[in-house]
Amino acid sequence: MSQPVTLTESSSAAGRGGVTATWQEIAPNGALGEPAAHPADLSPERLRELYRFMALGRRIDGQAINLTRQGALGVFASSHGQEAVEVGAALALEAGDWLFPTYRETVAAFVRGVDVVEVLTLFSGSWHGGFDPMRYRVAPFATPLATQVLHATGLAMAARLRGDRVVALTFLGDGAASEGDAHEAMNIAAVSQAPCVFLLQNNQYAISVPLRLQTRASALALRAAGYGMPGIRVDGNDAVSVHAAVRGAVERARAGDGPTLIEAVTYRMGAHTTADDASRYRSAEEVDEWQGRDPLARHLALLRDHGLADDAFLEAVRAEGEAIAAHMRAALYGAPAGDPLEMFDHVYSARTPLLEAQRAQLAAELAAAAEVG
Amino acid sequence: MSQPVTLTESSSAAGRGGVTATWQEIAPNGALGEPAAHPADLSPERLRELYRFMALGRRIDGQAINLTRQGALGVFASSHGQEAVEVGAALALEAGDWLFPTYRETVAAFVRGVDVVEVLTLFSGSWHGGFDPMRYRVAPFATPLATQVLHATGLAMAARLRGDRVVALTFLGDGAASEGDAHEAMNIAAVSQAPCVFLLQNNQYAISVPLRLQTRASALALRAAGYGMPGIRVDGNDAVSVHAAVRGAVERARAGDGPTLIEAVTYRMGAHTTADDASRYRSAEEVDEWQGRDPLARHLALLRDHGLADDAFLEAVRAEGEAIAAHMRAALYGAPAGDPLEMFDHVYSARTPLLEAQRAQLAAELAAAAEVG
Amino acid sequence: MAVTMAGALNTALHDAMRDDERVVVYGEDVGRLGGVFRITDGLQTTFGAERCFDTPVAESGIVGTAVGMAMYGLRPVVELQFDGFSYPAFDQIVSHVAKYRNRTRSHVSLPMVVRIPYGGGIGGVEHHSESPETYYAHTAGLMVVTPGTPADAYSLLRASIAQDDPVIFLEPKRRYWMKQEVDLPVATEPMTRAVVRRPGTSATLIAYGPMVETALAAAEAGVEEGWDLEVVDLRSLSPLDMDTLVQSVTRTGRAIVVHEAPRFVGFGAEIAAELSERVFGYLAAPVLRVTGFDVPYPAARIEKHHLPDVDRILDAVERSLQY
Amino acid sequence: MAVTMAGALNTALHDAMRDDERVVVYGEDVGRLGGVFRITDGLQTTFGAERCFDTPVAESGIVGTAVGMAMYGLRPVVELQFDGFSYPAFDQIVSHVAKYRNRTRSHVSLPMVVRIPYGGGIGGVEHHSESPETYYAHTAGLMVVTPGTPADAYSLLRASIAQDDPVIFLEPKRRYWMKQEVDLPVATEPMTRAVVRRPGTSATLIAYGPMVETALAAAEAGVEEGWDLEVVDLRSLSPLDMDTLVQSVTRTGRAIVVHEAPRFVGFGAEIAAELSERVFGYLAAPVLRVTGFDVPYPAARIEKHHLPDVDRILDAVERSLQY
Ligand SMILES: Cc1ncc(C[n+]2csc(CCOP(=O)(O)OP(=O)(O)O)c2C)c(N)n1
Ligand SMILES: Cc1ncc(C[n+]2csc(CCOP(=O)(O)OP(=O)(O)O)c2C)c(N)n1
Ligand SMILES: [Mg+2]
Ligand SMILES: [Mg+2]
Repeated sequence: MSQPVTLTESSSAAGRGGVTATWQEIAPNGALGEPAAHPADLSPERLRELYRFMALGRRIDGQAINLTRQGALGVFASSHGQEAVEVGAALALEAGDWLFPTYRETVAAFVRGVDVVEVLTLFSGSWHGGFDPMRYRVAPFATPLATQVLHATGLAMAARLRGDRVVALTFLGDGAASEGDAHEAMNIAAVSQAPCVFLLQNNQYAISVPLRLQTRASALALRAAGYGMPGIRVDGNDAVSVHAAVRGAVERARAGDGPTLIEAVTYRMGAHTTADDASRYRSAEEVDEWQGRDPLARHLALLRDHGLADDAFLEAVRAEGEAIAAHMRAALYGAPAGDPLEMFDHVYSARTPLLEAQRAQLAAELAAAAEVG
Repeated sequence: MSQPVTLTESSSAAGRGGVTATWQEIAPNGALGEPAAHPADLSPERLRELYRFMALGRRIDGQAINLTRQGALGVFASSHGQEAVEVGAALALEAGDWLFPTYRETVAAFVRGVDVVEVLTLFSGSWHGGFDPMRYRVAPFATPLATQVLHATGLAMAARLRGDRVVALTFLGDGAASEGDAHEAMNIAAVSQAPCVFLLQNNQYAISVPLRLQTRASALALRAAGYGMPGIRVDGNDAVSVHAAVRGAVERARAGDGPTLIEAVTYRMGAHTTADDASRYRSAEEVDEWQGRDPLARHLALLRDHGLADDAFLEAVRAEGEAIAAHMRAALYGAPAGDPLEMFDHVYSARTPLLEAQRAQLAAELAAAAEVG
Repeated sequence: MAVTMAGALNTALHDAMRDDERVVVYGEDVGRLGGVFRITDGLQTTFGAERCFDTPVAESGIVGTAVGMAMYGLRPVVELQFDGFSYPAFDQIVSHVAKYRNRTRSHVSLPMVVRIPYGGGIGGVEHHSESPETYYAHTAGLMVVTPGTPADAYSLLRASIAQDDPVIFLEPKRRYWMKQEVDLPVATEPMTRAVVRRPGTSATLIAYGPMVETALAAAEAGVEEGWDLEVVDLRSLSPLDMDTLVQSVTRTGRAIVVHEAPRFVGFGAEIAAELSERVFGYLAAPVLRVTGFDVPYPAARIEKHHLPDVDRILDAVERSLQY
Repeated sequence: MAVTMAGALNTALHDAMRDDERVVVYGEDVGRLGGVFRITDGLQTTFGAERCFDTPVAESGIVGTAVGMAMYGLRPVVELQFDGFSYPAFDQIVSHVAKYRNRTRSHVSLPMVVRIPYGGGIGGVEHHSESPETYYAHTAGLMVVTPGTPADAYSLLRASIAQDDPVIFLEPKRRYWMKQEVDLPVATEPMTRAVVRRPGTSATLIAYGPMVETALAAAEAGVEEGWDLEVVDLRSLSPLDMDTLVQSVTRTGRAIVVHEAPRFVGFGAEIAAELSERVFGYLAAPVLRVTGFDVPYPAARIEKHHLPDVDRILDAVERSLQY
C-alpha cells in the first residue's frame, strides 16, 4: 500500500513553553506546501481535555466491540486509532455549530454530549437513529457514503443565509471522497462560501480497499484547489495539530470566509467493522507500524512533557471511562427491542389511511400472538 | 462575470518557420504553471485541415440554426465560437480511437466522418441517436450531463485491459464538470490509468449560469492534481494549441501513461440552444469582446502569415461548405418521421411478449387510421 | 382572470416567498433566467439572490443541500430542470428526503419541495419527457403531488410548501400553457384529496397531471357514443385518496386508469390492483389501463403514437363496456 | 452436492470467467477481499487483478464505466455492495443501461450484469435491506432477474452473463446460506420463464427471490389446514412470464402475491392488475398482496414484524378462500 507522508510530530516536538501545530497547506495556485509550524495556543485545560476524550473514546470503543461479541450490538465501526481526529475536531466546535458524522464517529458524537448509548442505537438495531439531532446539533449517523456531506453544506448555506454565525463540520472517509456527492458538496460549498469544514479522515482503507486503489493523488487535500478553497493536510494522529487546524478552519468559516478541506492522515487500527476480517487484506506489520503512532500515547507523552498528566488526572479519566462502560453494559444488555408499531409513526407527520390500515393489521397480529403466547 | 485568463495568442505569434502551441500545465504538486510554449510541429496540410473543418463547422452550424427556424430541426445546440476545440481535438484522434460528445459536438462528430444529417437526428427528432457509433467510434450524443464521461472511462479501461492501443476522448462542459459523474470518472480513470482524455470545454456558461457561479476555482484544470493526473489549460480559441495539447495527451494515453484533463477556455457565441434567449443573462459587450477572438479568424490569419491560404483553397472550402449545407437542407426538409412501430424493436435484443402485444395494438391503430384517412 | 399553469406556479412561488421568509428557491437557471420554463421568473429580482439563486449543475447537490437547509429550518423549494435529470438526485431523494423523519423518530422533519417538470408531448429530446412517478410514489416517506389545472397548480404548490413533509411536485410541462379562468390566490380542495372533475355513470376515468385534460376530452367525446363518463383527477399520488376512487367505481362498476408512464409496474397498476381488491364485487369489468408503451420514451416525431390520447381512452371504455 | 446460494453464485462467476475471457468482474471490495458476502471469493487469485478488481467507492462510476466496457465488447459483471447503494447508480442505470440499445437503434448493445444483494432479514443497519425491484422493473430496457434457489442462482447468473441485454441481477442476500443438493454446472429452466415450484389447486402463491422459500413453507403449513397451495417462482421480474401465471390462476381461481418490498406501487401491483384483467372471469377472489409495509425499512430488531412470513401468507390465503 501507498506510504502516507510521515508528518512532523509537532506536538511532542514542542517545547515546554507551549505547543506547536504542524500541517501542510494547499496554496491558492494549487501547490501542496511543506509542513509548517503554527502556534497552537492551547490552554492546559484544553490539552487535558483532548486526552480525556481520547481515552474515554478508546474505552467506549473497546466496550462497544465487546458488546458486539456478546450480541448486544449487531455490528460496530471502531474509532480505534482515529481518536485524535474525532476528538480534536469535535472540540473545535462551539455549542451552536453542527457536526455531521459518518458511521464511525461514535467518539465525536460523544464529545458533543450525546449519551453514547443513544449514539449506538444504529448498531444495537432498535432504531436507525438514536438521539435528537436538533438537541445536540449532531446529524444522525450516515451510512450512505458522502451523502451527509451535502447535508452539511446545505445547513451551512442556510445558516449563512440567515446571518447566523453557525458552522457545519462534516466528516468523510478516504473512500467516500470518491463518491460524486463529495465533489458536488465541496464545489457548491465553495461557490456559495458556505461556512462548512470538510474533514476527510484518510485512514488508508475503505473496507478492504487501500488508498492507492482509491486515488492516484499524492494527497487528497489537493482536491481543495480544484474547488478554489483552502486545503490542509494534517497528521491525524496528532490531536494538537488536528484541533488547531480544524479550529482555524471553523473560525475562518464563521468569519464568512468560506469552507476548508482538511485531510487528516490516520489509520484504522481495527477491522472495518466487527463484521470484517482485516487479516484478509493487510499485514500485521503494517498495523504494528501504525501502532507506534498511537494518538493517545503521543498525546500522553506531550502532557507528561508539560507536566499536565499526574496520576490523579489519569486515574480520574480511567474511572470515568469505567463508569461509561458500565452504563453501556447496563443499558444495552437485554435492552428491549422497541415497539414495532412505532414503525408507522414517523413516515409522515401524520399517519396516512394506508398506514393506519397497516398499523391496525400489525396491531391485530401482535394482539393475537400475545393471546396465544 | 469572471474574466477568463487571457492566454498567449501563440499561434499567430509564431514565426514563419513553424507554429508554437501554448498552454499552462498543472505541476504534480498541484500548482498551475505559467503559459509555456511548445513546438507544435504541424504540417501545412494539418494547419489547413484545421481551418477547413472549422470553416465547414461554421457553415454547418449556420445551416442547422436556419433549419431550426424553419422547423426542420426541433432544437439545436450551436458550436459557434468553439470550433477550434472541437476540430483541434477530433483531428488529434486516430481512426481506432473513440470520441464521446455531449450534445454540442456536431462539428467534432462531423470531423470524425459522420454524415452531419445523421449527427442531427437527435435534433430533428426522428430518433434519439442517428448514426452507428461502432462504425465511426463516436458515441451517441449525450444529453444527461457528464454521464458520458464515465462511458469514455470504461471504454478506455476495456481497451487497456485488452491490450489495444485505443484512446477515448470525452468532451464535457464547465457546467457538467460540477456533476458527481465527472468526478467519479476522472478519479477512476486516474486510478486505473485508463487511456482517456478529458476535454473540458469551458465556454463560460451552463445555459444562463456564468462560470463564477459554477466554480470558485481560478481554473478548472486545477482539478487534475486532485486526481493525480496531468492537467493542462489551453486557449480554446487557438486551434493549434488545442490540437497540440490534445495530441500530446492522446499520445500519453496511448503509451500507457494514463489520462489527462485539458481545460479549453473558450466562449459560447450563441445562445445555449435555439430555444434559449441569451440576452436575458449576458451583455452584448461581453459577446463582442469574444468575437474579437474568433477562432476561425485567428487561424486564417496564421495560415495567411504562413502563406497557406490562397483564394483557391478558401473557395474550395466555401464550396464544400455550401454542398454540405445543401445536403442538409435536402435531407432534413420534409424528412419523414420514421416508422412508429420501430419503437418496440430496440428495447431488448428480441421483443418480449408484452412488447409484441403493444406493437400489435399500435399496428392495428395505424391500420385503422390509414383506412379512415 | 385567465391564468396559465406556468403563471399560477410562478405566482404560487412568489406568494409563498412573500408570506414566509423561510422559503428559498434554487436550482439550475432559476435565478437570473427565471427557469427554462420561466416558472421562477422575477423571483430573484423581487426577493434577492440570497433567496432565489442559481446552483452549479449538480442535481444530487441541489437535493442534498436542501435536506440540510430544511434541517436548519428553512423551506427549500428546489427545481430539477427536467424529469430525466431528477435521476442523479435519486439517492438523496430515496435515502434521505424520504427517510430522515423516520430515521430520527420525527425529531427532524424536512419541509421541502422538489419541483420536477415531467411528461412528454412537447417534442423534447431524449431524457426530457420522462414520467417518473412510479419511482417516487413507491418510496415511503415522500408525498407525490401533480396538478391537472392552473388553479390546482397554485393551490397544491402553496399547500406543499406550507406543510411539513417532503413533496415531489410533478409539473405536467405540456400543460404549462393551459389556461383557466381563476382568481389567485385560490385554495382548492385539500392536498391529498382526489377530485371528481366530471361526474358520470358509465365508467370512471382515472387520471392525473397531463392526462386530466385528455381524460376530460375523452369524456366529452364519449357523449357522442352515448357514454356518460366520470373523470377523477388524483392530484395526490402518494398518499392516494382511495376512498374517492372506491366511491366512484362502486357506482360506475368500471374503471380505466390513464397515464403517460409505461404500463409495467406503472402507477396504474397500483390503482387497478387496489380497486380490484376493494370493489371486487362491484366490478362489471376489469380495471383497464391506458398508458404509454413499455419502451424508452420515443423521439419527438413519433411520441404522439406513444402517448395516450382520446381515441385510445375511448377504445378502452368500449372494451370495458363490452364485458 | 449440497451447494449454498453464495457458493453457486461464486461458481457461476468462476465458470463464466473461465469460459469467456470477455467477462470481467468489478466493484467495491470484490477483489482482494472477495466481496463482503464472499460471492467473488478467489476470482482475483484465479483470473488476475485485470479481470477482477476493486474500484473506488463510486457506484455511478462502477455502472457508468461498465457501459463503456460493454460498448467495447467486454461483458462486465459489476457488484453494487448493497441494495441501498444501488441508488447512486440509478441515473446511469435508467438513463443509459436501459436506453443505450434503443438510442442507437440496436447498433450498440450492452451485455452487462449489475449484481445487487437485496432484501432484508439479516439484521442489517439502515440502507442494507432495501427491495428496489419496482424501480428497476418499471424501467423499460432492463431485464430484472432474481433467483430463489442455489441451482437457479447458478443457472440464471450464467444465462444473464451469456445473453446480450443488460440485467439487474437481484440476489436475495438472506438466502445466501440456503442449501440445495445440486451438481454444478446446472442449467435450469430458461431465464425468462416462471416455474411452478409446487403444484396445487386451492390457490396460487406467487413469489420471487427471498420469498420463494417462505411461500413454500406457507404451502407446507397450509396442508394442515387442508389447503393445496400452488407456488410459482417468478425468477424473471422483467420480462414477466404472465402465461405461467395465467395458466395457474385460471386453474386455482385465487392468487396471492408475496414480496418484501412495500405494497404501494410494488411489484405485486403489476401482477394483481394484470391477472385481474387477464383472468377476470376466473377469479373467485381478488388477487391479494402480502408485502412489506409502506414504511422505510425498519431497524433490525423490529424487521421481523415488517417482513411477510408464513402466518401472514396463510391469513391471506384464508381471506382469499373466504370469498
Ligand atoms: C454509497 C455507499 N456505497 C457503499 C457503501 C458500503 N461501504 C460501507 S463503508 C465503505 C468504505 C468506506 O470507506 P471510507 O469512506 O474510507 O470510510 P472508513 O470506513 O474508512 O471510515 C463502503 C464501501 C456505503 N455505505 N455507501
Ligand atoms: C444531468 C443533467 N442536468 C441538467 C441538464 C440540463 N442542462 C442541459 S445543458 C445544461 C448546461 C450545461 O452546461 P455545460 O456543461 O457548460 O455545457 P455547454 O452547454 O456550455 O456546452 C443543463 C443544465 C442536463 N442536460 N443533464
Ligand atoms: Mg477510510
Ligand atoms: Mg458551458
